Amino acid sequence: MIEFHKKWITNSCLIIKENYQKINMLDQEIGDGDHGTTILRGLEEAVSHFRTNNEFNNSVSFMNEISKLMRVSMGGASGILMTIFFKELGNLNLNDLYNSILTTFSNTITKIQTRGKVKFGDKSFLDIYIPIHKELIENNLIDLDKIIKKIDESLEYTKSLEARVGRAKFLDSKGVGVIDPGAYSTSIILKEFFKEINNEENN
Amino acid sequence: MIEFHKKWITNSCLIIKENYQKINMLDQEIGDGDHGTTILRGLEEAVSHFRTNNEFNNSVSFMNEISKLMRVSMGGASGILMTIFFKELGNLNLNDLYNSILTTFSNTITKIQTRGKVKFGDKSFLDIYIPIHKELIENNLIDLDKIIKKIDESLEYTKSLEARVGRAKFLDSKGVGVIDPGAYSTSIILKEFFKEINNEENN
Amino acid sequence: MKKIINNNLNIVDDMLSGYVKSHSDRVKFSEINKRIICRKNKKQLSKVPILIGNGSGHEPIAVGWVGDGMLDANIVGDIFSAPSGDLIFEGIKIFKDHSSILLLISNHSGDVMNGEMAIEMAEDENINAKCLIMYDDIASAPKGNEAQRRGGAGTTFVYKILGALSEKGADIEQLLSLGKQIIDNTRTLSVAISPGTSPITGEKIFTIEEDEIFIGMGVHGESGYGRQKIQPSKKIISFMLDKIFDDFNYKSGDIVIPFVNGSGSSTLMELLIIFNDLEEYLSKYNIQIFKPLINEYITTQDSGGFSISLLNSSEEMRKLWLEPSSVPYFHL
Amino acid sequence: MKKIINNNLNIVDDMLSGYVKSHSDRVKFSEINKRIICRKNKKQLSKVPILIGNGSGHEPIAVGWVGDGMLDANIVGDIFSAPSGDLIFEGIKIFKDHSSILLLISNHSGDVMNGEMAIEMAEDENINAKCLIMYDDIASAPKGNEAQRRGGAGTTFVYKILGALSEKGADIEQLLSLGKQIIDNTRTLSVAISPGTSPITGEKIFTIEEDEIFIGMGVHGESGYGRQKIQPSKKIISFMLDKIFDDFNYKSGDIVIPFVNGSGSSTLMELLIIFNDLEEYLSKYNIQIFKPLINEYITTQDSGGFSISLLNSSEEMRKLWLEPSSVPYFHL
Ligand SMILES: Nc1ncnc2c1ncn2[C@@H]1O[C@H](COP(=O)(O)OP(=O)(O)O)[C@@H](O)[C@H]1O
Ligand SMILES: Nc1ncnc2c1ncn2[C@@H]1O[C@H](COP(=O)(O)OP(=O)(O)O)[C@@H](O)[C@H]1O
Ligand SMILES: [Mg+2]
Ligand SMILES: [Mg+2]
Ligand SMILES: [Mg+2]
Ligand SMILES: [Mg+2]
Repeated sequence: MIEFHKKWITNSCLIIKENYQKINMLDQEIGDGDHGTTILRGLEEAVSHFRTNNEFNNSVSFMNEISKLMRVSMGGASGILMTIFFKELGNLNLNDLYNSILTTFSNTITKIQTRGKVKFGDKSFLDIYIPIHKELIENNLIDLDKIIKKIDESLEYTKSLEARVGRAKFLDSKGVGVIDPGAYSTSIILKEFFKEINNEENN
Repeated sequence: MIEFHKKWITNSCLIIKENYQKINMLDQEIGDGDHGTTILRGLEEAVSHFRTNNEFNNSVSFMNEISKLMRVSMGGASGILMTIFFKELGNLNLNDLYNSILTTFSNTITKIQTRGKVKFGDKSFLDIYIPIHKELIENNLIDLDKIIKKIDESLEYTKSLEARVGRAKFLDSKGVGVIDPGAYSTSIILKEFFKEINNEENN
Repeated sequence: MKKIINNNLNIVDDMLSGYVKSHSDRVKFSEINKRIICRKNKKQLSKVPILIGNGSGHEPIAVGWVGDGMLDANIVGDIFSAPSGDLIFEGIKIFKDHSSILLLISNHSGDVMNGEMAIEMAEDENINAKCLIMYDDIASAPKGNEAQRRGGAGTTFVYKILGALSEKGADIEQLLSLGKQIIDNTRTLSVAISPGTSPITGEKIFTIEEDEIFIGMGVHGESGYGRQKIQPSKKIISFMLDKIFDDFNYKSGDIVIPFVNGSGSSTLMELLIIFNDLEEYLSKYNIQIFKPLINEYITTQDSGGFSISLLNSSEEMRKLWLEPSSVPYFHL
Repeated sequence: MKKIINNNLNIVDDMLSGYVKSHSDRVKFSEINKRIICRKNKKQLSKVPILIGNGSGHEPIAVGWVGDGMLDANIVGDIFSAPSGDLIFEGIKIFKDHSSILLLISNHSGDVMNGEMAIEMAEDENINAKCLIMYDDIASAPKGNEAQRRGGAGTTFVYKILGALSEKGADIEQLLSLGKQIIDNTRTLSVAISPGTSPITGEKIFTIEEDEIFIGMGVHGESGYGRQKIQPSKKIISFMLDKIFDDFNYKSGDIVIPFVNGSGSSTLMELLIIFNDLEEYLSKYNIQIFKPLINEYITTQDSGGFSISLLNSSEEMRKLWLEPSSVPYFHL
């Protein structure tokens, strides 16, 4: 399980690194211009931690450590909220993938909503988690292609939303017309996650 | 005599007003960009003083007052040095014009040299006074056309000089290639002066 | 980007290193973490420690306010990012032997979420930490929704006055109660004139036309009342004060403490001119001025702009405002 | 031009009006002229008053330094223009009953000519005023020609230390003698990063490329060692300190007071990073640091840049440096 997480986080980090300036530009338009740098900092911290340390007891404590490290190194609104998923994933069970993913998503969503005082449609990365959660339930299985498609749709949808959380809520435009930066980074992380799940299932 | 000074100062002020931004631009290139504004402030102060006050005893005390007002309102390097001429002009004698102008010039030049620790060729408005003084001596009379020509020549000459006083002395270029702003304003003031002298003589 | 820095990733650590070295008579790194700056001398247990966590890039606030009479510790986040709840909790734990601890939080979502998390962590370990959420920026939410407003420069009154009160041995309830009164009586409105440069991205933080100013912008470029053409100071100031007077019911004879804060590249010359216009406006309404504060305290890098904060003061607040403090970068 | 001002012609007067209103506990207008700012409370006749005349636009210097422990009066010129000798003399005359008066002059030609004129006017009226010409900027004249150098941020050491000495009742000879020692032991080098805007013309004060900095520029944009590409802070600082170390013979064990001054829009974050690098450089040479000063004190409007000044200090200087002062805008 720990190996799974390492692979997934490493891949996410790579893709975020390719895109972090683009994400900064999105946050530049509707926030303070740092989200790409922030999420990259968190992921790089995680990767370098498990590259230099080898003794991890179990998946729960591993992901606890990782999520805390990321939260501390990221800080801000995104650090505390985006690492919830990472922490919840400690309970992921490869022997009961579908169900444990559903649980992870529903716990993640509840905790983000509570901590972030945020709802679906408020223009945040929650607008990615919720549709994917629904998609998973509706499909009754993990269909990579459908999920990827849904992620892209949901991401695009954030463009049309008025921000009711985050810094963009203070803009005249409420951020309409710009993809939410947190949703963008989340789309990368979730795509990498489901690709890795797919690999696991096909092994 | 006081009327003469008023006319001359009023005219100088008008022409400086038309040119002060150009003079600022010269000072912008080789100094701190304020000489046009500074000399205009001084002359406007003088004009408004004699427009609103009428009781002046004699030319000496009149020009003492004027030069002090200008010095105070201008401040800086140019305020103290450029008003020397105004103060000296208190002794101008319309009945002995040529000689009293020579005396005024020679006193002005000496005092500028002493106070400013400046020599001919150091790129300052002294580079206008000295050639005019020589011209006056050589011509043995006041020849307006020759003087105007000399002023223009001398002004142009300051362009080629390296600054050894003023802020331009600290430039890499030493101000070479730019007309000295103090010389520029002085050229206007002296032209107006000699034009007014010419008017007096022709009356 | 033209910033005098070394490695981009070490900006905050390099800065804190310079800060602690240069003011080692008053501040130090906490023993546990170099992102927590403490007073040099710990206070007796009867004092309620006052802490805040905040994103950096706004110096001198808040790291410059650690010391006698103001903060006991500052937990320093990255540029424009609140520190994590975990880190804030580390800061709180330093004072775990005190019977109570006050965590100030400026009302920005990252700061609030992380601050609340830290308070929960403290509760779990039976540490009695309470938080006070500070807000004052009238451009960020309408009258009636005061608690939704962002924390702006007017939070300064809370730092200083509660700092002084806690030195006098006040308990946490007294601190919270006076803190609430200060917040209820503070109004801030800011103006952005030119964008600073983000040290992270090297980009300008926002865009604005050459002849425009932006009334009500937040410290990270958040929007407010919107753009207008630049005007003479007196006009801008009376526009702003009209807004503040619409929001708060000042009465003839009120005694107000004004704070004119510069955002980074606005000059002290301008801040003093602004204060001059402000004083004329207030005196028209027969409002008295008490010991104003005028300088750059809450900056957004090299942004041009300023804010006006008014505290409609009680006698107690005024007395505490004048109490001496000894911190590197706060001076009445 | 985007400056928050009213009528262009009244900038200085509006600013002084705001200044005196806001710090009326410590400063006031002189009775004779609103361009002369005095301490609120005149001192006993045995104290040698310390005055300076200087152009404005560089705030907080020098007007912000009037008060106990520093200046007795400041004669304020227009933006970037020394006040006239006549006006400086008015300032001197306020103290004519004192047995002697010290006029500080920062070495810029307008300041020197007008200061010397004021001293001559005082002599004519049998007032015993002496002047001390201050210089420190190593970029403005080579080693050996120290007295030709411009006055830069390092003149701060003179203001503060002589201010403290005069409070202790020192006579004019003692002041001049210690002043000379301070000047002899002070070295300053500055860097310009981005031009500020002249409030007079609305134009940028100088031009510089987007990736360049300018080492040795004076406070009015005067030239120095010339332009170079921007580099990491450590590199810039060691380039600068190498120049200073070439100019002054520091020895292991010397105790230096450093002053890192911001020119206007450089952030405190950068100044602290610069100090951090400076401290590392000095410690390599085993030079000790004593109570540094780090902030914006001598500005050129909103120019980006900074200067480093080092005073190689004696024990007496260090003691006086730490003496309390109470002026609106100088704080160790
Ligand atoms: N209250 C919130 N609830 C949910 N998501 C939020 C909230 N606040 C911010 N976000 C998310 O965080 C992203 C911004 O992250 P980041 O730029 O790293 O944080 P900061 O706003 O502290 O600079 C936004 O795009 C949004 O998706
Ligand atoms: N020491 C000096 N001797 C003679 N002229 C000088 C001296 N210093 C400056 N000037 C003259 O003054 C002019 C600049 O005037 P101004 O810009 O008003 O003064 P400041 O340099 O104080 O801004 C220069 O162009 C030069 O002609
Ligand atoms: Mg952001
Ligand atoms: Mg000039
Ligand atoms: Mg941020
Ligand atoms: Mg000037």
